[in-house]
Formats: sequence, structure tokens, C-alpha cells
Amino acid sequence: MTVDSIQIGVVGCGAVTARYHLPALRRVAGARVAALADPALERARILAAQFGVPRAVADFQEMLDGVDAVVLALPHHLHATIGIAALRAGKHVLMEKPLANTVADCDALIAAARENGRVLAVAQVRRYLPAVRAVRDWLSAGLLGDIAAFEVEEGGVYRWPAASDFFFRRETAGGGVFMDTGAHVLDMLRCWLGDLTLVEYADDAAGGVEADGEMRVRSLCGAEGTIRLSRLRDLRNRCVLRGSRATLDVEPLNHRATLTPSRSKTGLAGTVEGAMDSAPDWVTLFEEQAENWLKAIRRQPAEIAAAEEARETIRLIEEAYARRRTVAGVWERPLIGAGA
Amino acid sequence: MTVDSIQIGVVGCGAVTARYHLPALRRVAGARVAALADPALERARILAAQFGVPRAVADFQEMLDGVDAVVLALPHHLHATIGIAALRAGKHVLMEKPLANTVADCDALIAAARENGRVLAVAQVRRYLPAVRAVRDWLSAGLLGDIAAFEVEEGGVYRWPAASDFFFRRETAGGGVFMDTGAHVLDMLRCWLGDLTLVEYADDAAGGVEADGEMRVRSLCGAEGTIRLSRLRDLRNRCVLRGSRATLDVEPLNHRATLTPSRSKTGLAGTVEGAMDSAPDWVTLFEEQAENWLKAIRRQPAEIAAAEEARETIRLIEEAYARRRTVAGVWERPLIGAGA
Amino acid sequence: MRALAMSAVAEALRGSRIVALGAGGVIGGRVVEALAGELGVETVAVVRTLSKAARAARFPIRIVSGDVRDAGILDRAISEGDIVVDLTYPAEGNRAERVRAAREMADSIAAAVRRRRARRLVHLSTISVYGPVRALTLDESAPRRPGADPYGAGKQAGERELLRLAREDGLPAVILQPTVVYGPFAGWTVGPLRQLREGIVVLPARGQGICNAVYLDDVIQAIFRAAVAEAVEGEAFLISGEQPPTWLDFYGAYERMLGVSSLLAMDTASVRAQLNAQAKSARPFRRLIHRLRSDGDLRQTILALPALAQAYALARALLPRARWERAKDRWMKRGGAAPSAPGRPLRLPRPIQLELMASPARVSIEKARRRLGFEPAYDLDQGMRATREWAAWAGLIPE
Amino acid sequence: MRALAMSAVAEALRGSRIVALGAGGVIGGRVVEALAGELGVETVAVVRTLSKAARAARFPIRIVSGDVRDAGILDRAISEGDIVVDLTYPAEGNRAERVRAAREMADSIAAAVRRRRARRLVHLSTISVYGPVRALTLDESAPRRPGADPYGAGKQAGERELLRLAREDGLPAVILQPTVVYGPFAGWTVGPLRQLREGIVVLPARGQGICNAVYLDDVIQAIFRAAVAEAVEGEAFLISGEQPPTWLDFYGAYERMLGVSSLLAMDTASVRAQLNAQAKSARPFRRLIHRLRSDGDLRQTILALPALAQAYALARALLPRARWERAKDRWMKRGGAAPSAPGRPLRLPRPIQLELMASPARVSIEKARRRLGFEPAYDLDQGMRATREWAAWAGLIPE
Repeated sequence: MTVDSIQIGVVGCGAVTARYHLPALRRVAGARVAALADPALERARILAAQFGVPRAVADFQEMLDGVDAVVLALPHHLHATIGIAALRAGKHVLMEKPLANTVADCDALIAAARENGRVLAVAQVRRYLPAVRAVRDWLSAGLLGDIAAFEVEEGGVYRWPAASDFFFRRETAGGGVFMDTGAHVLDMLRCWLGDLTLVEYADDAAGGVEADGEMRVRSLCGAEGTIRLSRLRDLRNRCVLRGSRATLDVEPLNHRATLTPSRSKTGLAGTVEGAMDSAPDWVTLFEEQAENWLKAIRRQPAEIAAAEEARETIRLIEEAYARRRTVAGVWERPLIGAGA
Repeated sequence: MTVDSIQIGVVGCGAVTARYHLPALRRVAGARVAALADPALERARILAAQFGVPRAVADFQEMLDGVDAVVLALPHHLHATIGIAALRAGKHVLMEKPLANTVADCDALIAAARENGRVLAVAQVRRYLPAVRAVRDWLSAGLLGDIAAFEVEEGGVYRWPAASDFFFRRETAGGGVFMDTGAHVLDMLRCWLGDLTLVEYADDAAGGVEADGEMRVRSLCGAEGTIRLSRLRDLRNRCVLRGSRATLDVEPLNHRATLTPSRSKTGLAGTVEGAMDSAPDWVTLFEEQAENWLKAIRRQPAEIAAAEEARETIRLIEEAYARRRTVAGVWERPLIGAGA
Repeated sequence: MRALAMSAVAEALRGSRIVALGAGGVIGGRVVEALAGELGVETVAVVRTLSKAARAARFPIRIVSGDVRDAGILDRAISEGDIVVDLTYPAEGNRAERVRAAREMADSIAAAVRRRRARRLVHLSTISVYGPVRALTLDESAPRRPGADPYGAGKQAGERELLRLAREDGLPAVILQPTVVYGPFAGWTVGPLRQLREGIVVLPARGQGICNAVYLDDVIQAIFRAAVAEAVEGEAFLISGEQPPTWLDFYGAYERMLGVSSLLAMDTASVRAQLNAQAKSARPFRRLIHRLRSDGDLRQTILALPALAQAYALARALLPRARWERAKDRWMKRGGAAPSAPGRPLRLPRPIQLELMASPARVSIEKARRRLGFEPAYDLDQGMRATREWAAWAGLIPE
Repeated sequence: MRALAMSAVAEALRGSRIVALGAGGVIGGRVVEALAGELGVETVAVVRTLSKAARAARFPIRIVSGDVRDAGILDRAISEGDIVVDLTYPAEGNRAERVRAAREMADSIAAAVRRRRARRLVHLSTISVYGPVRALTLDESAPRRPGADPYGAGKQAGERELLRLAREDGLPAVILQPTVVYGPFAGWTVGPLRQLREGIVVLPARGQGICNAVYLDDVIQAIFRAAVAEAVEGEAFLISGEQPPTWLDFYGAYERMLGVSSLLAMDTASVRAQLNAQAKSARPFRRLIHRLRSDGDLRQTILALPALAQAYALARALLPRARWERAKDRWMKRGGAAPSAPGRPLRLPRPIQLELMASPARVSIEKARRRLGFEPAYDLDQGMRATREWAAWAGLIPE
């Protein structure tokens, strides 16, 4: 039995589309990118030429007729409206993370997907990292025993080639580093530890979007952990999971992990089996993500990040922002009265 | 407080002395090699010149006066007589493995050490391998849970530059690959799992010394395991420890280990922390061994392989040889009647 | 002129909007924070690329991204009566390219200031415009001789163009020439900390050269003062701390932060000799590379081989076995990073830094004191205490 | 002559002691096992170095180690009435060195045989002494033309020397010339299995060349027959299996053992073209290595650089960036092992093997049949079944 090719439209032609979605979709069997949409029509046209996509339009509404499913890689504040419009038009959706800026918008999206019987998946691409999968496996195998505490940190000077300034405005981005990197990290922690509840949260936003912050959360099993994220300083991109039997220090982005049994001085330092590259091949991860999304559309068993799960992450971030304690940078000494 | 230098004599100037004991002893503080002995005096003289040792003699008795302690690297069948003579002369002894060819000889050595109040250590140098130490640590930390089964294999075409033929005669060597490599492997397993009892044993010795064999043993905790050793075929030099929580596949000679939790598909493949060289630096391991021996002589806390422990290994090998089932090579098809 | 208190300076600033050009940089970031945060002044941040806007985006201010040579960008940012703080400079290119770019940037900004009727333009220049100084004191009367240094030359071209326009066309420009700026995010903090952590830092003049260090916030103070001071158009001001330390004191402060012993003070001639030796030892390798680059046949040879095999085979063919094994071990240990010589590597000053570090000149801030009311709030101890706090946060020193 | 049953051969052997020279090798190991084990004949094993004695040491026999060119060694091993089986050959050196060594070995052994009054000397030669054969049949009347092959030339020198001494001095020597010996531990088993596992094995003549294969135990049978046969002194015997398979059949048997599909049968001209291309592509790199080896200045340049840095720097300087990144990834993936081109590598026959594999010649064993009563006990199927059992034990094929 041959499967008809699924026609895909991609809305939003920024960096993530150019670098990952389009190269990945090109490799996926049984799917074809039929159209690109971006209000900056010139960008859409260039990418269409580069990736052999037959149509490029400015208004996404124009493309909906010709496609079965859409990838939405848009400024965060547009996720809900455009997503709901696509779902109502009967299109399956793969939404770039975060699902939306608010829980209310998430709920509206989820409702639209249900009412129209369409797949609404979220591009939590890090789920496909070998280390993220392996750690989930290891935890469920009881390798670490009961998790007592955990720490996650990820940070570096911001370098993503943002093509539009939505990203740095609270109204459009919904938040800063926690809405961006945090949506990844919190999703990963949920994969490993289940639902998280907020303990406290602090960041450096002073009316804008935070560049650096720290969240304390509690997992279902009672473990408390800290998530420290930054766009201003280099942090080690790692997660430390402290269990009753062993501690695992994992660097998901380069597949490394060190396991140290609780009463041992020596750890086993290595890589997740089968993942020996020094850096993940992101296009391949996006390809896996697209394949799983297409499987879900075809009602086959698939590993996708469901909108309901992504909503929980947004709920946590929304609550954190609501309960935010603002902390100035340690270097922000007053000028008035300085040296006095 | 300064410590007087311990004067050391080395008896036996074969490959292990030239390659490891002398280079290692040269690095150890608080000790000085005062004399070398070998019936092949010329060998002793050459090594003395190479390592700046003041005396070289043919008969070890001649050297005893000038030294406090001796390293004995001799044909196995001489271990007991010369060891006992040295202990009775009040010398501490570091004996190359195996301690002796028979349990009776081991007991005589142990008695001589006790009666004369001297340290009798056995050169079970693999104990100082980072992986051997780490696995002991991990096991006692419960990383693998209860050990249910284990397999060890080590084999390769024999290549050690044997300088004398004692090694290949049953009367002098005491046995074949199990008396040689086996003394290492069984000591390592004892370190990890405690005392072992014999279940069964088979080898290919037909009146001479075995080149290939397989031993089945049971540990105190009831785990059964197989030890397969060979001088005729390449085996993977590794130990697999199967526990209730996880399986550890360790290659002690190159520090590698892969840990796979029992219910997980993916393992963590890496190296023992702090041991990143691709091959162990044997001289350094011999150095650690010598340092620990000297500490024991000075009655300081030390990690040595005590004669009593080595005796247990010999007991196991002796019993195995006594209960040996002889198995011809699979390729030894009869010539008479072949093809008929 | 009586010195204004900073609270009065803030009060004066609140009368205008401030447009920070180059707000993504070290000084720009702090300018925005101080204005939009502590002082509560309306601010517009202009950044070259949005990637640099994370710090400014903490505040609910307008962020404009683009090149200051684009008049449209400046028109979107600047309005009548604004104060423009210009922190831009051409960061790339050789001397000539930078000089040209700096002039174009200055002209574009000056034109916008006039077109949009901005009130004042504060332009950040640098002490480097004076070039190597051998005298014991440096003030604004000294000749500008930046020499071969592309950075100093570019900056000089910009400041000269603005001073000319101030003189000839009445452009309301004030020039600040900060010295060695250290503190949060600053190059003279991040660089030395990294060097001292990774290697042995060699100081010329036995470390006794004068380091005219100024803590970042004192530069910010000077900018704000220059923005509101009266009758300073067309003037340039050196901005430095008081009682400058020696370079040994300056680097010593970082050494203590790190808890390492990584400084090696040498006489200047010996440092020069080391620099020459380093250049020499690099030379034959450069010659080899050059030969391989220019010899197409040889080059094809190498490129025809599967990827890295050539390097591997080459090393294996040429290195003695033992050395090869060691090298391989080390290579693997480092996970493929470029191996370096054993021991901690020497970090020699670049030739241009050598001049700076060997100079006995103390910078006079008399003019800034007099005309701007500038008074450094941080001496080295205070500045380094503040710097240490930031460095610990940034993970640059052990906590 | 009526063929003796092997049991009768064994009976006859028990009348003497047997001294195996070269007992550490593939054939020697099996000779010792069969004698000391199954047949219960007193045996002395002479090995070049003790490291090779593990297999012989399974039996309570005398083991003597040393070079057969040392008369003392042979005197310690050989006594009056012994049968000497000579399995030695010079394994190293170029053609001339091997020819000289083989002659010295033959002379030394012949002298000892006479001096110690040994009863017989069975010397193992090889089919390679005939060199490339283009005829459809090969028997012992064919000229010996081993050509450039150092192995064949060495063996020929040894066998010629012994045949001369048999003719001129009545040395009781018999020469055996086995063909392609396969089976436990044998090179024609270990080699093909490894090649087929690691790469694609290319066969010339579309794989239809004749493979005169003989299972190891049939060679042992021939040795024992030659040791006791009457009136065969001064004679040479080709020893092969019956109904020789094609090379495609022979390698195909290994392919099935491994469960892989690794054979590529090509016409001989195409294989030659591939060999030429391979030699050509290796040439410029060899030239580079040569240039670097002979150019002391250039070499110093490289060696002066810290360890592997040169290789790394070289590759980085010369490779386009994307290629470099890929190469680095691959390098790291392999943990530093030499990277190779993508895809499974081609294993081409060496030129000397190409001749052997392209030859249509069937070896006649009529003479061995007639004079030694030799009859192969293993056809290819039986031999490969036995070989498979050994290979599984040795870990060379999946169990």
C-alpha cells in the first residue's frame, strides 16, 4: 500500500525555517513542502527557490487551500491566532516552541485541535536528542534510585541570528530566556521527572524580557531542583540529577554523561551509546521530529510533544513570571552616591 | 623526620624485571635497588649497568646481606624455596604472581613470613588498574544491584618475550594460561566479588600446560560466572558483570566500561574517570605497587595483595587442575579414518 | 564650574531622551541599564544586530537595529532635542578600511544629529588615539599619533572628523577618551582573567609601567556629565581613574581573584626578545604552509587524500614512534582539540600592548575635572572589588 | 605401491622419534598435535622463539628454541634414526636475503641430518616455487620460475639446495609442495575471513580461476606418508585437494560463514586497472612523504612543532572549512583511528596473488598418489565445515 504524500506549508521564514525545518523536511519520505508564507515575501521567495518549493506567498491564508498540514515558525505572539486559523481550516500543525505565550492561548489552541480533529504537535526538538532519551530510559530503569535534587544550567552570550525584533519585546516574545531556552529545558525535565511545580523564581527583567534568571521547582516525587539560564554569561550546559543510588551529570547537547554512584569516588565518564558525534546533527533531529509528526497525522504510533504537555510548561513559565522576584545584575551599582 | 632508604634486591632478571620492576623502583622515593641476582650473571650485569644498580650476583644468597627487602621475579617453581630463604633471612618479599605453584608451597611461604615477622606481598599489579579499583567501588556502592552472573574473557596469541622455557613446562610453570593470566583475572574477581568456589573446569592440556581453558565459579553471593582464557585465540579482554539493576561491561586493560541499566536499551559507554589514556602505563602501576609494598614494610596503611589472598587464588587453580576435564581443540579431528 | 552631584546630572538628563548608538557593547549595555534603570531616563538603544540586544531588552525601551551609516536607521532612533551617545566603532578591517568606515560613521551620525536637531553628541573615543606615549604625563594637549594600530587609527579618524565638524559646522559634539576600562563585561577584565587562567602572562618593564585604569561606571559617569555639561562642544576629555596603579598591581588584582600565580614580570628588552623568538619559531611552519599553499601539485596531493587521513599519516610517518604514541594519547585525551606544548603557555603582550604596558605616562584628568565636574568614584581596590563580584557571577573566577 | 592406511603409517612412524623444525607455525602446530596426541609418537618441537610454543606445550614433549642455522640447537634436538620434518622458512627480508637465508637453513639442517644420522628429512616447500602458471595442468615436471616473489624464491632456494644434496650426497630428503593450505590457523583462512569482514574482496578472472585448495589435515597426512614411504628420497610431490574449486567457490564458502556479501568478481584487466589507479593515487602522497623525509629543513619544521599540532594545523590550514569539520567529526567518532574513505574499502589482490587467482591450472596429485599413497580426505565442503567449526571457536565468524 502506498501512502499519499502529505502536502506541507511552512509559515514564517526566519532562521529556524531556513536552517532546520526545510533541510529536514526535504529528507522526509511521504511529505512535500508545497508552499512557504512570510509577510516578508522576499524571504519566502528566496527560500522557496533554495529548497525547490513551488509557491511563496505573503499571507498564510492564501496557502491553506493547497496543503494538508502546516509548520508554524512565527513570532510567539502570533502562534495562537494563526495556529487556531490553521486548525479550523482543517490543517495539522507542528508549532515551533513555545506553544503560545499564555496558558489561555494554549488552551484555545488545544480546543481548536480537538474540535477539528487535527494533530497539534509542538517542536520540542530536544526530545530527540540521544541523551534526553537515554536519561529517560535510565531513570525509569532506576539507575539513579530516587531523585533527591537536580540542577540544570544553560547559558551563553546570545548569538541566534534573530531576523526580527519580536524576540526582544515582552508583548511579542512573551518572555526572555525562560520562554525561549526554558521551554526546551523544562520540557526535557518533564520528560524525565514528570510534572513540575514552581517553588520560586527570580530574574533580571526590568519591564522587558529577562536575560538571566533562576527557577526553583519541585517534581512529583518531591525532588527540588534549580534551573539557571542566561543570555549574558557562559554556563556549563548540563543537568545534574542527584539520586539515592548515583548522580548523573549529563550534557545533553554533546551526548556526554558522567555517572557517579553515591558512595563511590570514581565516576564513569562517557557518551550515550550510539551517539558518538561531538555535536548533535540538528537537521537529523528535526527530521526525526517531522517524521514523528507525520506518523501522528497518519494515526500511527509516534513520539511527539503533545500540545497538552507543552501547555504545562507554559503554565509553569506563566506562573513564574507572575510570581517573579526581580533581581538586578550584581554589577548594577548605583551611580548616584557611588564611591561615597 | 626523614625515613631511611630501604635497600632492595631484585632476584630474577627476566622481562618483567627489566620492563617494569626496575623502571618503577627507580621512581619510588625512600627505596634504592642495591643488588640484582640471576644465575645468568650476564643478564644481571647488563641490567645493573642500565639501571645504575651497584651489585650484580649469580647467587641470590650472596646479595641478602646488603638488602632489607627483595623482589622475586623467578620461575614459578622457585618461588617457595627462594621466598622462604629470603623471609628466614629477615627480608621482606614482593613475590611475582603466582605466589607459588601449590597451596602447600603458599602455606609454607605464609608460615615463613609470619614466623619472621616480614611482609610478604604478591605482585597482583592489576589491582592498581583504575578500572579494577573503580569497579570495586561501584559494586560496593550497589550500582549494579545483586550480581547474578558474570563472564570474563581474555585471550590472544601468546607474545610475551619469555627468556627461559620454565614457562612452558608443567613442572616449572605449575600450569598454563590459568596459572599465568588466570592468577591476574581470578585475583581481580576476588577483589570485586570475594571468595570464589569452583563449579567446573576444562582445558586443552594433554600432559603439558593448557593453552586454552574455561572455568566456572560461584561467588559468595551465589552468582555463577565463566572465565575463558586463551593463548591461541583473540578474545575480547573484558568482564561482563550482570546485576539486578544494571550490566557492566568493563575492559580493565583500557579503562573502558559500558553500563546498561537492566530495563534500558541504551548504555553509557565511557572510561573510568581520571583514566583517560588509551592504554595503561604499566610502569606507573608497578610504581604504585612498589610504593604500597614499602608502606606496608614501614607499617603504614597500604593497599597490597596479601599472601593469604593470593593463596586462595592458587587454591582455586589447584582444585581446577585436579578436577580438570580435558577437551581437545575443535580442530583436532582424527587423521586415522579421516574422510572415511 | 562647580561640580554637579550625580543626582543633579540625572535630573538634567531627564529633560531629554537619550539615544545610545552601539548599545550592544560593554559601555553601551551599562549606559542603557543606568539610564533606563537607575536614572529613569527615556532611552532608545541602537544595536548593530539584534543578537546583541539581550541586555538592553531587559528594559521596556525602544530597540532599533542596523548600521549607523544608514540614515534611515538613525532617523527612526533620533528626535529633536535628544542627546546622542555614540559608542560605535569599526571593529573589523585593516587600518585603511577602519579609517574610512570611522569617517563614514562619524559623518552619518553628525548629519543625523543636525538633521534631527539633537541637542548633543557624546562620542566615545579612546586613549589609543595618542599612540605610544613615552612622556611621564599625558593630557589632551598631546599630539595624536596612533601609528599602525588599526583600532587607534580608526578611533582617531572618527574623533577628528567630529571635532572638525564641531569646529567648522557647530556640531554639538563632545569627545571622551577613556583609558584602560575594566569592570563587568569589559575586555580588560575578561581578557586578563582568561590569560591568567590559561597561561603565564608576561609583563614588560618589570610590571612597573603605569596602568591608567578606569572602572567602567566612572566612564558612564563621565558620559552622563558630558551629555549635560555646558560649553564643552568641540572639546575632548581624557577619562581615567585616579592614582593609576602599575600593570603589576592591575594584573595582580586578577591573579588574586583567580587564586593563581601566573604573572611573570620581565624587562622590556627580554619581552621583545621573546616576541621575536616566537615569531621566528612560527616562521618555518608558516613557510611550510605557504609552500603547500603555493604548490598546487603538493596541495592536490593532500586534498586528494580522504579528509584527515593525510594529517594522521603525515604525523605517523614523520614522528618517532614513541612520540607519536604520546601525541595520540594526548590528542585523544583532549577530544581532538589542538594540542599545545607541555607546561603552561606563555602569553606575551602583542606589540601594541607592549608599548602601552611599558609606558610610564600618567594620564591627567584635570580637564575633565574642571570642565565636566568628573571625579572618579572608584579607586583600584573599589573597582576590583566590584569586578570580582561580577566575575564570580559570570563564572570567570572560582566561587 | 599399494596405499598404506593411515593406521599403518602411524604404526611405521612409531618406530622413530620425530623432530619438527618450525613447530610454532600453522603446519608445525598441527604436526605436533597429531603426533604427540592422536598417534602417540615421541616428538621434539623446535621453535624459533619460545613465544610460539604455547600449542606444542600442551603436550609433555621436549621443546627446543632457537635458530635452525645454529648447529648446537639441531644437535640438541636430533638423534640417530630420527625423522626430521622441516617446516622452517625465512619469513623476512627481500628476495636476495631470503634466498641466502633459505640456503643457509637448508645446509645447516642437511648437515645435522647427516651428522646425527637421521633417517629422513621431509621438507615443506610450496606450489609458489613454480611461479605463475598459465597452463591448464601443473605437475612436478613443470619448470620452477618463482619470479620476483620473495616467498616463492626463498622456498625454491631451500628446496633446490636439498634436492641437490639428495642427488649429490644421498641426503634422505623428500620435498612436499602444498598448494593453497586452508583450515585452522591457516593464512588462507584467517586472511580471507578478515578481508571479507572488513571490505569488499575483488577476485580477478571473474572468480573462475582455479583454487588448488588443500585442507590442512591432508597436508599433515602427506607429511606423515612422506616420512615413512620407501624410495622417495630426492623426490618432490605436489600436495593438493581433489577437484579444485574456483576462487569464487573458495571465497564464497567464507562469505557464507560470515553471513556477508563481500565478493566482487571482475575481469582480470579491470582488476589490474584498479591496482594501477590505487598505486597512482597513493603516489603523490608517497612523493610528499618522500620530500618531507629527504628535506631536512622541512622535516625539522614539522618536528619542531609540538607533537600533533602540525598535523592538526596542517589539515586545518589546507582543508576547506566544511570538510575540516566533517573530518574532525569522523576522526573523533573513531576515537582517533585513521579515518578512511566512506563505504567499505576495496581489498584488491596483491600482484602476486592476482597471478595465482587468475590461473586456470589444476594441480595434478598423481605422483603423490602413486608414490606416497596420498589420498585427500577432505573435499572443499568437508574442509570448510571443519574450518567453520574452528573459525567460530576462534571468534572469526559470528557464532
